[in-house]
Amino acid sequence: MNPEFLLTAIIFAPSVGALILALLFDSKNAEAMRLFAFATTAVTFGLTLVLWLGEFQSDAPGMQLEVVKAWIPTWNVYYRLGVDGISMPLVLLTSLVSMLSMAASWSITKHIKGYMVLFLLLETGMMGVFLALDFFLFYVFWEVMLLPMYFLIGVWGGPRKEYAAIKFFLYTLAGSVLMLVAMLMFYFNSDVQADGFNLIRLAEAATAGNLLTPKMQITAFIMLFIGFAIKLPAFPVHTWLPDAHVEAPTPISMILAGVLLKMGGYGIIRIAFPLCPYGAQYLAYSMVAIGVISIIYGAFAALAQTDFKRLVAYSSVSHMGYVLLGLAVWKINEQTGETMNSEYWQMGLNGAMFQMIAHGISSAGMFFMVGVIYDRVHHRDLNKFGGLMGKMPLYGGLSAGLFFAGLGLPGLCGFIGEVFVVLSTWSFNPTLAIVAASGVILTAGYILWAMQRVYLGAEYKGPHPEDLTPMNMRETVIAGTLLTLAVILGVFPAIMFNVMTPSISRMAKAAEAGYRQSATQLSQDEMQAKR
Amino acid sequence: MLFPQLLDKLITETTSLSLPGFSVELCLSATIVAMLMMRLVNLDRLVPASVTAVLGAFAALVFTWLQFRQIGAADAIVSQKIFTGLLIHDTFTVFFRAFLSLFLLLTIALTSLTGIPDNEDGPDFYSLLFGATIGLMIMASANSLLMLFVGVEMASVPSYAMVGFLKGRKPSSEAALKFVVYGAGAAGVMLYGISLIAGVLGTADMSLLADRLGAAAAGGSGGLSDPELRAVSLGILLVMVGLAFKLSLVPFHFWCPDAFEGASAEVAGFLSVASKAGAFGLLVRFALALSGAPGTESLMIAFGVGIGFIACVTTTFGNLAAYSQTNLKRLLAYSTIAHAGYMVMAVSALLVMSNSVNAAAMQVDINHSVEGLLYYLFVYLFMNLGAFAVVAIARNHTFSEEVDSFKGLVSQSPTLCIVMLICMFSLVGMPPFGGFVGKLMIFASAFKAGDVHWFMYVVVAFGALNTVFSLVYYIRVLKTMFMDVRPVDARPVPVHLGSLESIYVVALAAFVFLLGVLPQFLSATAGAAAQSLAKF
Amino acid sequence: MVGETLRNLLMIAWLLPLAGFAVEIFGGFWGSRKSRVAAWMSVGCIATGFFCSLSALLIWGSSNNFWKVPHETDHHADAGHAEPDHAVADHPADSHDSHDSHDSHDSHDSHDSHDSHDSHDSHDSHDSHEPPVVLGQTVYSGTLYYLARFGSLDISLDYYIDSLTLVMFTMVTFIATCIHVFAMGYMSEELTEELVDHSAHLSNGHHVHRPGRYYRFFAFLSLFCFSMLGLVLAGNIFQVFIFWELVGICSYLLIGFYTERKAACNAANKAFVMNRVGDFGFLIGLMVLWTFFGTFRFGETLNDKGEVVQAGLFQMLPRDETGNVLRDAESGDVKIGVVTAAVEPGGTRTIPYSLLVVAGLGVFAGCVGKSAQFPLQTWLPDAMEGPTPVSALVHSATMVAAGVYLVGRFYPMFVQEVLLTIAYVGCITLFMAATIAIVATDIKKVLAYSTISQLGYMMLGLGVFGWGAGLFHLITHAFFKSLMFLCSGSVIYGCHHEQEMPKMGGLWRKMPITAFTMLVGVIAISGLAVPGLISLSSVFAFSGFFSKDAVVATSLAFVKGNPSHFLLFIVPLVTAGITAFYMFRLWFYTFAGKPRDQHIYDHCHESPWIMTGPLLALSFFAAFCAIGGEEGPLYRLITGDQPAHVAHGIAAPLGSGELTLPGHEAIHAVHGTAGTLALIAAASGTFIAWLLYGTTLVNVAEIKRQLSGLHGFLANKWHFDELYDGLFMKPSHVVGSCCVWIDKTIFDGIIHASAEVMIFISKWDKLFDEAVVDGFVNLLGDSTFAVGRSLRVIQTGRLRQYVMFIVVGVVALFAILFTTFPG
Amino acid sequence: MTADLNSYLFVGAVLFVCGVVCMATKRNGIGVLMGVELVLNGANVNFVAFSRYTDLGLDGQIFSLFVIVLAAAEAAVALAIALNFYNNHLTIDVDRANKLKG
Repeated sequence: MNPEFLLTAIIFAPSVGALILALLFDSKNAEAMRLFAFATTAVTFGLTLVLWLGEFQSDAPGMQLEVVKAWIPTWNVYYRLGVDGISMPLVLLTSLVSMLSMAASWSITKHIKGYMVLFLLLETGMMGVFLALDFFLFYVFWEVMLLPMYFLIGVWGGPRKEYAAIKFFLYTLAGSVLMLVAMLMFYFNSDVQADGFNLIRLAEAATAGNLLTPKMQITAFIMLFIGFAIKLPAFPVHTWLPDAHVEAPTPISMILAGVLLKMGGYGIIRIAFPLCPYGAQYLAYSMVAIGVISIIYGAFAALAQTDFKRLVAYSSVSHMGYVLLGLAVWKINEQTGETMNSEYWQMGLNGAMFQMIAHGISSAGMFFMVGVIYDRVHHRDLNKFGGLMGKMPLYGGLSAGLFFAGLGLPGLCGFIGEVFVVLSTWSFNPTLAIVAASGVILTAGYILWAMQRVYLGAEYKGPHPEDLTPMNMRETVIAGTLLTLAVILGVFPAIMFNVMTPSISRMAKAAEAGYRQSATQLSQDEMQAKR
Repeated sequence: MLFPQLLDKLITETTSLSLPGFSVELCLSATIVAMLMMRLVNLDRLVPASVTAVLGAFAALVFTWLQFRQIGAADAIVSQKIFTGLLIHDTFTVFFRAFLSLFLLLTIALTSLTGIPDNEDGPDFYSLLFGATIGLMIMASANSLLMLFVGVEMASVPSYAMVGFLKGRKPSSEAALKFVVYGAGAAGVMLYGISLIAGVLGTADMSLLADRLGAAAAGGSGGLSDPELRAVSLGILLVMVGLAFKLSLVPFHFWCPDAFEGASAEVAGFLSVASKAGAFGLLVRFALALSGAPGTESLMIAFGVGIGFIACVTTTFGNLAAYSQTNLKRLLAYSTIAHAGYMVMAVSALLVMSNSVNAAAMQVDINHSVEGLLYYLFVYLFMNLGAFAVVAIARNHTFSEEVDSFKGLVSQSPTLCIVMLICMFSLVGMPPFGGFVGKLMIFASAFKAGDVHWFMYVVVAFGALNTVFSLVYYIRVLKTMFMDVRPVDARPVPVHLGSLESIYVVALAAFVFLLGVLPQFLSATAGAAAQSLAKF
Repeated sequence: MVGETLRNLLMIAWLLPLAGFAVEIFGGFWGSRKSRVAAWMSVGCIATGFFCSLSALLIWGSSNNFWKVPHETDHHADAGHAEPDHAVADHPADSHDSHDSHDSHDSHDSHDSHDSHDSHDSHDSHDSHEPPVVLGQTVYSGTLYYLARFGSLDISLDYYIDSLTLVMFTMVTFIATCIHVFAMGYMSEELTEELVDHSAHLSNGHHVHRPGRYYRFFAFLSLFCFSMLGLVLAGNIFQVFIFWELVGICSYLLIGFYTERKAACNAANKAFVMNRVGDFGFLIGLMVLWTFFGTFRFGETLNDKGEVVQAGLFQMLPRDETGNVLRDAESGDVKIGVVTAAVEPGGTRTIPYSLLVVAGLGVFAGCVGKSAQFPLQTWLPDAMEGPTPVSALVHSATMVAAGVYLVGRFYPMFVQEVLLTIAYVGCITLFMAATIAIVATDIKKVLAYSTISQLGYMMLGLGVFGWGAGLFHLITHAFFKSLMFLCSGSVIYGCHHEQEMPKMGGLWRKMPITAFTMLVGVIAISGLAVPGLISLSSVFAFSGFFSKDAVVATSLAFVKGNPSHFLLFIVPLVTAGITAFYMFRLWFYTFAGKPRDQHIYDHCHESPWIMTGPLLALSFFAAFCAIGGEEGPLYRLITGDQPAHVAHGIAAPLGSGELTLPGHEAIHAVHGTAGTLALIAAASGTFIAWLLYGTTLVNVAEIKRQLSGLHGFLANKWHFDELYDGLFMKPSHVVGSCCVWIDKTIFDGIIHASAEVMIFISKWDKLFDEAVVDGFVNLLGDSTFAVGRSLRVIQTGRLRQYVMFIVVGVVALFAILFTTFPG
Repeated sequence: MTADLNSYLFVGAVLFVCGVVCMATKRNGIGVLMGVELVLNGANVNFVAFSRYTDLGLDGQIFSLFVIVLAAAEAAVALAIALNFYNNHLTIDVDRANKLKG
């Protein structure tokens, strides 16, 4: 298939579906709309599979299937798409999670049409973010994704939905405004104005050390990082996440945890690192520290929750801490400016990327499982569950599997990401490495404790015990798919690593070179200052 | 030269040059005359004034198109002074003519949809509307300080009347009174400033101001210790105060919320878009006329920075003040103030850059700043008019413009709500809507101006910050429309997709969206218009 | 090719249970609750596994003509002086060239030899006087597939097959088979749609009714077998960690098999979390190894052409001829053996000695958690909540022994500080657990504590450089302890789930087979023996005697070398007596004497053949597996591939505070004494037990009252649970709620506060107008109208303020312009 | 510039200030409008003076003529509005115009 068409189709297939849905469908006929929307997401998933298996070359490090069309010539804005080893897995994840959570959307009964339309628009936004190679375009998709999400939380959410929605919106918008300013910085400092928004050219310029001066790099990186850290979410700016997750309807929580959080990590590795390597290096230590804090802090907070969904939300904070940690373990030799243990950093980067995928699967699964039980008994109080393993054995078994994946059990996807990241950390800083490793205890603590309160025990202590009907086919298939993937990725992580490694090592090499350039510039400036 | 030759020259010049360039204004004036005449002979019983108005406006639009299509075409418009240099006819002018006549048509369409005014007052109302539009066009094409004043007055006086047009209503008359007094005061202040400038520099021709200013500054310190410069800068300040009144910039904004709340939504929409547009056109011309004079660069940069400061205050104030509003029109009034702030950022960037030492090198960026302003104006036309239109249509059903009367509207007329959604998100500056592109252009030019003066970075920061502030109150409205439940006792708003109203608002929303997705056509035109002002 | 054959056989044995698990869990879920298919299937899998590993063992032996060697030793034995390992015995004779050959061995090892051990062994047999019997290649390692590669770093699943692997495989599969068969009987009550669980109560006081879960039990067992075998087969430490966690989760599932019982769930969680605490240390160890060695493999990495790409961990740590780790003179860092050019051209890396210690301790921490050593021992007794076959398989024979196995497997990487720690940890554990076992009354709890204690013995043995001894005890203990657990299971089954010994007694009449087999186990663990007339080498004894004797002897030798650590010999010796005491106490309590609870006694019965069969099989091995002691086949099999430096010990450099680690001959020298002492201790322990519980001469209750303080302390397990609860559990929950508080109060507080502020500012124009402008206008109004008008007339209105503001604004702006702009 | 010009300008300035003060302090709507007239005429004085003394020339005169016309138009509208206000409020006290605020 013509690659240009393919990428564009992947992005816009959902919105075309949304249009058809909005115009041609009768809002009375719920089932038809659900099926159509699901078909749309399925088609999109199929297209991404075609992209992966048909067009994509795993061993090629660079950008592939680039699409370039002039968009706003006067501002050098291009409709520029492309895919490489960093975005490929996330694209797959997006389409997959979208499909599954659309399948999980059968439980939505209010304003179905509006829901489906917004959902599909959201998928377009997410796809666009992962495929855009033009900063402007990236930003546009980044914001586009915000709108539907606001309404999906705000209209279909729980009791405090409005608060949660506006909180989510404000946090993200604040971050993206900073990103906007950074974008302008890059645009006006790019030596060739025509490439002012071209992420690839900008990255090359940064590698050659003639994009931003070291000081500006630090400023720009901080602005970008805040924007992405909010999405990630990292420690001090994470408080939107629990509210958003708890209030959002189940499928949206799946999307939030499964895809949206990944955009933070993706942004850091796709934009922040390549465009301001010096800034990245300069702030590496603080990033690692933030990551470690997030891990521990999230775990502790999860330990103290009594709301099932909130617990899972905080576990997301904890797990995404590993992503930040893995991305940032970039150590340099202060004297020479050479990168020390480059391979360990690459391992960290790979681990972080894998952790994103793994978390996308496991946490989506966990949220789905919470949703399944919530749909039945309409409460999430951990102290009012118990005995579900006996009452709904299949449900219990599947959730046990998914929660173990979240716990980082070997043989399931969660393990690989976490442990690779942690292994790569010692060479950066032993102390932080040890603190990060202590996360395994806390994780085991809160997940097992939660499982005990929900699944084990003699009897169910909450309301509506009569509604504890076994999982239906649809739910079983969704959970089963996620669990199967968790196992496959846990046993054969190479499937993903083969895709990611070339691009990531290329990125790392470029960043290292860029850092050297800037560092030499800086030292020369100091020389002149002395004279 | 002998008198007869002089006379022929004048006549030939007028007939061959000035009148064609002035065709649009003439057409509008003709329409006014026609409407008044028709009433004289009771023709308006048969042909409602609104129809006449639509026809006239359409004709004007056609005339504009004849000029507009030349932009960037082979027979491009050469900028030339008409009416013995009182007005100037260039791409910039044409752009504004197009803008204003398009907006006129849209407004008339809206009024005839919502039935304000009734058939009795139709001729009066429309003639006021047309008159104001002519005034605005003159503002945008003024080349002489005299025309500057005349244009402002021509635009203002009918607006006073229009605000007070709902004769029976107390708020309306109160708003009109405040508006007229405030406006008159501002006009007086401005006139005084004009007298100072014209007198000290000894000319009313704006194209000569820069040279005269340079001459005046020559030999002097180029600072305010020089009495002439002091008088001139006072004059400039007073003129800018007058324009600031029209743009409702803080601290000259007080009339705006009251007038908007008192006037009908249609008029408010007209005031918030058209008069702003005219004033911006004038401000840009005025600023460019004064900039580039040797010896006064630093003074003008100071003015630019001052405007930037005003812009920051205005946006912040507008956005924050909008928080606690319960009347939707008033809320939109404050949002109008805020947006005037955003747009004036571009002007300050323009002033700062075109007075920098290497202005010649920055010509491209100067053009970009004007281009951004024009683009934003165009987007603003659609999104703001869209918002006001929704308010007007809903008011016709609920007889209320309070935010609460919009509770859960989505359940009854989703079209209106979705249009409101698009317009408001565009006002926030969210892609993929036009507001984002415009805002980005303005921020970008301000950012670029930061190379000249650091304060412009602060301006950008304020702009970015305010984007976040503004979200809150827009979202509040949307929340009311989408997430609250419609009270049982609320009056129904049955506006179905396919009804004229919804077609109208959907068209506006479609433009907002298109301008966000495919900006290049308009941005190219705006670029050409900006280019026509280029000094270097 | 032998390597492939072995690998394939073992992989079959390894993967069959996994397949079994998959089929059983799904088939069982959708199948009938009443079918035994699952059980047969899992038995089939594991039994096949047993035959595979047995044949693998035989193939291995014949491939490197291992079986030939014993004849020589026997021939030696005939010659008079028995030797544990003929090769070692001759070292003093020509230690010189042995060193040379050692050097050569080291160098050529690190360069091109495939594996160190075989060359080592070969050289061992070289410098013996007799015509050498060359052992062929005995260690096979390779890669199954890669998890990931980053440049030169790669992480993969490997296999590493040496004698230890094979012995463990055979042992695990055999015991597992027996226990599976036993469990088929033991769990048969699960074969129902409606099972009443008498130990789980609903809030309304009724018992829990649930469908049986026969299939699930066997599925979990199969999964466990898979994980355990994977752990043994693992070819790199990372892979060990993977299966480490997997066996952990299996034990979690099996302990919590009765999900309805709160105690069971708590125990399961406790077990897993405490294991995680250990694994936290393990992970740190892994990080250090990974960072400094850059590989996890035990053996070398070969490329497809068969040449060495990268050295394995075991070859990287260079030791001098005395076995001490080579250290850089000035920095004290340890040079990591030459890594092949592929990785770092020419250069070598170094690791600080301290970090080497950290790595060792870290890995050992994992073993502490898994093998329930002090201070992480408290989970194992609680784990007895699981079904008895689980206790027998997981918590006595295999999983808990995995810690010991790993210490043995990872021996080459341990420096002596680590070894000393291991020794002391083992020493503390074995004593503490034994003391608690004295007062325990639950039959399974007693066995659990004895397990902990015995694991302590193994650790001690390894710690005092008795590599062979520790692992020897591991194997023997696996046999007799699983036997005893099965016996206790049989008792519990017979007594309808009564576990309290005080309610039993005299059961040998009702269940003779159980009683007899139990007795075998008890004797074996107590280490009783009938002294032979000529020398100890020809005593008649059960397996336990030989292994424990080996451990005690090693520790004695160690203490001889390092007198300051004398406790390491005294404590195990005393504990040997305690062991005998509490084990016989258990036996007398349960089987001898008069029935204490007539009701139970009347209803109890001997178990069916499907349960007693395995008992008999196991009792045979418990009795005779270690026959021949340290010349016997088992010991020689275990030590077939012992680490290079173990055989002749390590002599501490004079004056250095370092340890002297005993070699084989040193150990052998003290063998007789140690054996005698141990035997005496055991005998006395047995006697006291008989005195207290076998007869009615002494009133036990009286003694208990006398020592109530001590008894309480022991009965409360030295108060470890309370300690940990107060030290870790509660604080962590407090911290957790603190985090939530911070989120809610501080972070959200900031957001909300700023929102408040904005709303407030948003009203500022009103305030501003009323406060400032009005005031101003009033003032001005006063001043203008003061002329000729009275003040009271004056009022102001908003409109005029507006106009006024034009003036104010103009003036203000012009003022600003003037002040700010340079004149 | 000569002293004469300055004196004219001074007169203009005085008129201007008077007008502004009048606008800002009169409560009677008509009075306020008168203030406006004063302001405009202050500017007119300036124009005429400038046309006499500087090279602004006749432009100044024309300017003032235009201003007078426009002032008349503005006054007309303003008075109409004032009347309308009176019809609604039965007063032209501008202080009563305080309903719209906030």
